[in-house]
Amino acid sequence: MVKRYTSMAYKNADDMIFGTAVHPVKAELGLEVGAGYVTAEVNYAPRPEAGVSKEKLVSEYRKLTTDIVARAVQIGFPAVSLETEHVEQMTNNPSWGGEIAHVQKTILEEYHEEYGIKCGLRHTPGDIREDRDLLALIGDKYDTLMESFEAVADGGADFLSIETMGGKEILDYAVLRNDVPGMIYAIGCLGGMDMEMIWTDIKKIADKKGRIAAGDTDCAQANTAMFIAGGLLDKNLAHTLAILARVLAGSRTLVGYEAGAQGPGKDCGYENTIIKSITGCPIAQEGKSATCAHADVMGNLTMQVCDLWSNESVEYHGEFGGTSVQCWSQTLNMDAALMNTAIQTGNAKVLRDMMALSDKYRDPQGYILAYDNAFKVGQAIVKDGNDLYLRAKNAVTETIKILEASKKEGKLIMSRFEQNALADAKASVDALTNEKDTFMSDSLAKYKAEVKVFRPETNYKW
Amino acid sequence: MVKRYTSMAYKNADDMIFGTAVHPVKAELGLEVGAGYVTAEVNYAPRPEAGVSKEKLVSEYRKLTTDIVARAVQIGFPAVSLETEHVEQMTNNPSWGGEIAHVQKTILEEYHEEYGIKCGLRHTPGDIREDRDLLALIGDKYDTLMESFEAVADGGADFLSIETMGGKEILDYAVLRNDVPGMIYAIGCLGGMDMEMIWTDIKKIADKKGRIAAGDTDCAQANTAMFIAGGLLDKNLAHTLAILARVLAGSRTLVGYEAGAQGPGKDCGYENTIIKSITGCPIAQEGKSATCAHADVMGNLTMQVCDLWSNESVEYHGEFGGTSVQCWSQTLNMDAALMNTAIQTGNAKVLRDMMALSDKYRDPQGYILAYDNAFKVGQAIVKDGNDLYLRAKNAVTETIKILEASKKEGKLIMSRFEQNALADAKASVDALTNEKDTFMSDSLAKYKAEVKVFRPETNYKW
Amino acid sequence: MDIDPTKILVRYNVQKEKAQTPDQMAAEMYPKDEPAKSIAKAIFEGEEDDVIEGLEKAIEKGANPIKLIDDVLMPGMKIVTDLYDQGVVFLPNVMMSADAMLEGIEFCKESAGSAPKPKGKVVCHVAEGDVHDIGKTIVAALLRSAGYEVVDLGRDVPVDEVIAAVKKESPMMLTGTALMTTTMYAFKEINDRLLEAGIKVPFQCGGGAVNQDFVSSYQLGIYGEEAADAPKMANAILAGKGLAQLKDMFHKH
Amino acid sequence: MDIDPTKILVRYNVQKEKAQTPDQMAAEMYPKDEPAKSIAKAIFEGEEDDVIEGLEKAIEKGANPIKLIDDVLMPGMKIVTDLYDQGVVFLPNVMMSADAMLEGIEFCKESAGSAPKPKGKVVCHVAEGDVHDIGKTIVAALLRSAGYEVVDLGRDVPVDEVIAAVKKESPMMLTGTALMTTTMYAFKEINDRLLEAGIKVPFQCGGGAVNQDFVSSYQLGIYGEEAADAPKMANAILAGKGLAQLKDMFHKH
Ligand code: B12
Ligand code: B12
Repeated sequence: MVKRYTSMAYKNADDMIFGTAVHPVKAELGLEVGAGYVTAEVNYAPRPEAGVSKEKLVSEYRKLTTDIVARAVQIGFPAVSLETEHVEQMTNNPSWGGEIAHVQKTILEEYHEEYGIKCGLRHTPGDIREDRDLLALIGDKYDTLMESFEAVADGGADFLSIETMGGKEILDYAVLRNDVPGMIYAIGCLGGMDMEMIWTDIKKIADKKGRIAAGDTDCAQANTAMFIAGGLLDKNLAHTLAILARVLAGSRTLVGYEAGAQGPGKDCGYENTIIKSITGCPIAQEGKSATCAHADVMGNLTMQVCDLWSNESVEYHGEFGGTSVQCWSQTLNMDAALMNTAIQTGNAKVLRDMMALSDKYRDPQGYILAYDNAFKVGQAIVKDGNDLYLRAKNAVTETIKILEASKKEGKLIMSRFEQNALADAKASVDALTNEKDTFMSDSLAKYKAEVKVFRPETNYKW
Repeated sequence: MVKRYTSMAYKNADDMIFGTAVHPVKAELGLEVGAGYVTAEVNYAPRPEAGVSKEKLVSEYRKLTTDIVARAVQIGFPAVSLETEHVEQMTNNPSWGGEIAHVQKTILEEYHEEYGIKCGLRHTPGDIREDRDLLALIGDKYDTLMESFEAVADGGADFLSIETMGGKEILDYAVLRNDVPGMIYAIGCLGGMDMEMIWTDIKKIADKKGRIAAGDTDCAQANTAMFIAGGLLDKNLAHTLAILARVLAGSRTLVGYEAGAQGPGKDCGYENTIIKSITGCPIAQEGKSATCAHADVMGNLTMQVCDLWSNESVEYHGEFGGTSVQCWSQTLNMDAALMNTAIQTGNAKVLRDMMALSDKYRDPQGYILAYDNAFKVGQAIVKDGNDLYLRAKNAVTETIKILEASKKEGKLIMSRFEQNALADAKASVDALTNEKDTFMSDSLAKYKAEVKVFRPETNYKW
Repeated sequence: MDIDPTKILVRYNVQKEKAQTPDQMAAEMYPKDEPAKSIAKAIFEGEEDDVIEGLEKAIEKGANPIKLIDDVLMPGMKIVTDLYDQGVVFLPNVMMSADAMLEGIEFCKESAGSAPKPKGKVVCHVAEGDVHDIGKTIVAALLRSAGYEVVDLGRDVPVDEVIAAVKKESPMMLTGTALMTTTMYAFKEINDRLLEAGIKVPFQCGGGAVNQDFVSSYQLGIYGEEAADAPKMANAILAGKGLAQLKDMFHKH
Repeated sequence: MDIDPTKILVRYNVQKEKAQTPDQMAAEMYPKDEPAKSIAKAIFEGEEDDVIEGLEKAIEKGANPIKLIDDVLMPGMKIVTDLYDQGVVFLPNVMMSADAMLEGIEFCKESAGSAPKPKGKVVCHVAEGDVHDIGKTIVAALLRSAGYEVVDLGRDVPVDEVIAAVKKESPMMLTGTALMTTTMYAFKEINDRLLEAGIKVPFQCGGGAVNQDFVSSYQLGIYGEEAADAPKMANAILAGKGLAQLKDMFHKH
């Protein structure tokens, strides 16, 4: 059994700040995360051509790793962290990922030795647990996935992460139908159940190998909703619903920490402010310097309490200013330098508040994820921390409450459409039971009937 | 005759701030620069293939312009400005540049009308005045260049700029030989003379067409020095010398304003903080969000008093997050949003100081360009504002003084190598005459003998 | 610390929102007569039961169930997709309306004991190696709402399977979705294999990674920027447009 | 507001600076005997007059001027370029030392009334359409300092002129510099034209826009990352390395 969170790591929202976490973690080559400074976490994707063989792939990662550290030294950055998100071949062939981790770590060691630069390395195997249209969360693919974690831990990865997919078969259906109870079921319940299983095992591997079980992200669900929601003028999903998926992710992603993860949480987990408020673990975040990877409506706000600052992903290619990884890593590191200056001059909270305010009223998503409101959502989750269903429902209820209350303040101007979607969501959530068992069995019946790719028996441990 | 600056626009360095200039300027579609807010200025380069025909080039600019404004609207940015730096064909065929300006302006008008977004457009014809290895500053190419300015002004460009090259034949020689008097001659004297000629004519065109003569940059010389100097570990030029080229550029680029330019000064003019302190005109700057174009050691610092915030240049191509221009424009706009939040919350000076401090001690270049020191350099320039030679020499002398004095403070740690280069520079400048005429005739004789591509008679108006 | 957000950002979506509500706009578009009006309203609201109820009434009154599909259900759905195209209603409304309409069609078919000739058949798929299928799901839903029969091959579909399905179904149009730069090259291969087999079906390709330049590089390819372009292209094919004309229509960049 | 910068940045250049000064390191490398020692020192300091003075003394004492070039001037210069390679001295020192050494060579040639056989001839150029010539200037200077004869075609050089120069000069090596993505394609054309003419001269290409992948795409191309790679490659050619071996040596990525 995992240990549920039923209280907050921070007394007040205002105690949260970038660069510092209640429980910092330490990588092998001097880097500490959450120990009083922010560090860039650089992400990259190999060029498509590089995928044809193991040799080409290894050489691609060798080049880009060197590029990143070399640039960091040239500009005088005291630290840098790298994240390798596996392409499918690297996870399906555990030795590939392992070798790449080893090659990268060796380069980091050389630079650390020569210049004293502090370095970290995260590996994120792909969640390969699927079979065409069907999830295959348990079984052979699960075993391969665990082998992959062992291999990258052996190779030298400091931080172990993954973006798990439990619940996604329901979310994909529910999110296109404004089905909030379905989102609660998908993200809060099924997602949480899957995470409990997998993170218990990842933690074991991390402990065995002396590495850090870092954390998950609800990329597969909350980010899917965020992307479908898109920009201000997109018409695919109300942003008031996208934020409900996100706060649900807060409840879900927390399970990883309950199973022993220690952070830094994964960059694309926009739920991480909530997570940090509950766990006190350090987090990675992405935003305005991850536009290479995606567009979001809260580019500064996500910096507010980050410990690592990431560009999410950029394909390795040339730019006028160097290779793409050099360009983006320098931008990230400069952002980090500004935050670290704020810390050293005693202005961290001022900068934090400016970052939050610059996006807080841009969109309902930013409004809720602003650290003060995110903290309230955290409180709603831990209130019923022992009940995966209730705490997920609480997160939604609290969010709706905050958004409704915002109307009085009059700064977040929601479109009529967003307000209607919110009202509909409220009605459907108010109608829900408070009994987990009832909700679970009702939902099981409903989605077995409606979603043809739903395979509850083989994918979840009930 | 141009009107020389002999006093400062600001009483104190501390009065300078981003987003506000003493003399704001106004573009056609609602955008004001220096009027209390910072706006992104997006820069781009067409893909090589697009250069083959006028049609392809026009279509390339049509696409990327739409991309940029569409993204700005999606994320809720109140304003955006674009800069088109000509590829050679667009200047050599004035009608090409003119048509592209027109196509771009038309798109901006449509978005301005539909959404009310404030827009600006800068065109920067290339300085085509050369002939293989020789500069050809005066003559046929000059006339074509002026036609290009007329055409882009007709097409709708709000801001007219150029990166002029006067003096470069000497700088290229001097900079590789630690020859500081040669740098003074190249940048301060020859560069200034050329600018006086060309900016007097650009100003006439701007006035005739109702456009704004915006300003120049010493890209060809000070940026060349900055790039040769490179990162901390590069060994091609002492950074203490690169900053001398830069402060000389302060004296040189000022001439454009003396001939009637009003700003916003060009993004890559890292001398612009000095310029703003003297003229009170708004400036564009680039830094941490221009890593797509180049690497510098002062990515936050350059934001300190900017009015437009630019990415310098990015080739138009796809990224995971959209096209390259969308990605970088969003990052820039987010930086601007943070600065505007600081302004609105009364924290602009705090943010400015953090930006400056994050890079001030990274490198001698950042140390001098930090707004407090840049202001002192400005004062040294205007002290002898009427004498192009003396004011250039003053800038160098003042800079050396500030760097020497920094040793007491002990925060900027210069390498022994940088210190030696500085000492040598001091010795050679201390040995210089105070008489402009002597210096000019000595230099003329010296470089006619040493630099075989120097053609003083045909390139400068004596 | 607090701020007046109007000084730093603009919520263009709020500014651009039409004065009328979607309900009002839809109401103006409903047919005058009953039960067509109630059925259209039920479709707009995504209420399957009300759709069936309306259809029952109409059939009781002697309407031809198969004619009801064309005369009532399809125009009712068109109100929704038109409002979606105008940016007045959002995608989930379309999805839910489509669900309601499709149930209505099923009901009519059962009542009639026969099926109408669909407007045309379209095969949809996500490229091999790619699991990003939401764009494809949207495309399929919009095609169905527009009255097309959709054969949805799902995601991560091997080239062989795509070719086999096209041979088997002889669709009027094929769609492909790819969100990864690594997977989109399968479209070229599909194009070549189709041409080899002498099949010149228009092949509309879209999804995050895909752009017009890439799609232009193979003969059957037509770029689809947003999901709503799929029914538009199907309509254009019905109207007799050939490959060159389709490219003309959809290659805007 | 002020800050302790050591908490936010590291000046790695200061940290890495050797305990010894460049002057001390050079002093340890000077030859023992005079006037070789003084001449080496004069080269290191870039003092032409002192170089000439030292040479005069040596010739007075009966030294062979042409032998002085190989035995004194070249080794003296090598001290400077070695220290540059180690990152101890900077480029302007190399440029100024090279100027001094080249004056010394001129002086020796005049004294001898004859010229020594140079180590080899290299043609340098900047691609057509490109005015960025500082990289090329550095390359040429480093080649000269290493004792190679350089034919510098300058910048913005049409392909025809490059081909003509190679035919005329028969260099052991050709270099190309390009800083713009638009101009570097000229290198491919030069490669093809050379091969057409049956000339297999190693063609080292570098400059901001150029990368190893691009250079690998044509037969004669060898990528040059930094200017110091140019004399290294010339030396390797003298040592008998062929194209494949050169690629092996310089294609590190
Ligand atoms: C959500 C998401 C996921 C979800 C997918 C859920 C699902 N069922 O689709 C999950 C979490 C599962 C996922 C997994 C992965 N993902 Co993913 N994912 C995304 C994300 C964030 C959003 C995509 C999305 O849903 N967009 C919204 C939909 C509606 O847009 P769309 O599909 O483009 O469709 C629109 C139009 O294009 C059009 N359209 C689409 N198809 C067609 C067809 C026609 C005919 C027409 C007319 C129109 C049309 O209609 C739609 C609306 O108008 C993107 C980020 C991004 N920048 O795109 C990354 C992204 C696509 N993923 C990426 C990666 C790397 C992965 C993983 C490999 C991660 C990992 N390491 O495990 C795995 C992939 C595994 C695999 N083999 O495929 C990368 C791809 C990089 C690359 N190499 O190109 C991206 C770009 C993220 C990034 N920045 O790195 N991902
Ligand atoms: C200085 C500079 C200029 C100066 C050039 C001065 C001169 N005499 O060279 C001036 C101002 C004149 C200039 C003009 C222009 N420039 Co310019 N310029 C630069 C800048 C800032 C620095 C280049 C530089 O000198 N670097 C330092 C030198 C030492 O580096 P290097 O040449 O690469 O050489 C090193 C190595 O590569 C190697 N090397 C070089 N060659 C070789 C060869 C061999 C054999 C070997 C072994 C090694 C080797 O040795 C050197 C040291 O180790 C770059 C920015 C950048 N990111 O590169 C832009 C840049 C190159 N310029 C650019 C542009 C667009 C222009 C203009 C068109 C601008 C305009 N609109 O007018 C014009 C070009 C006109 C023309 N037709 O060429 C773009 C090119 C974009 C593209 N399309 O690819 C860049 C990238 C700027 C940008 N970010 O947009 N520019």
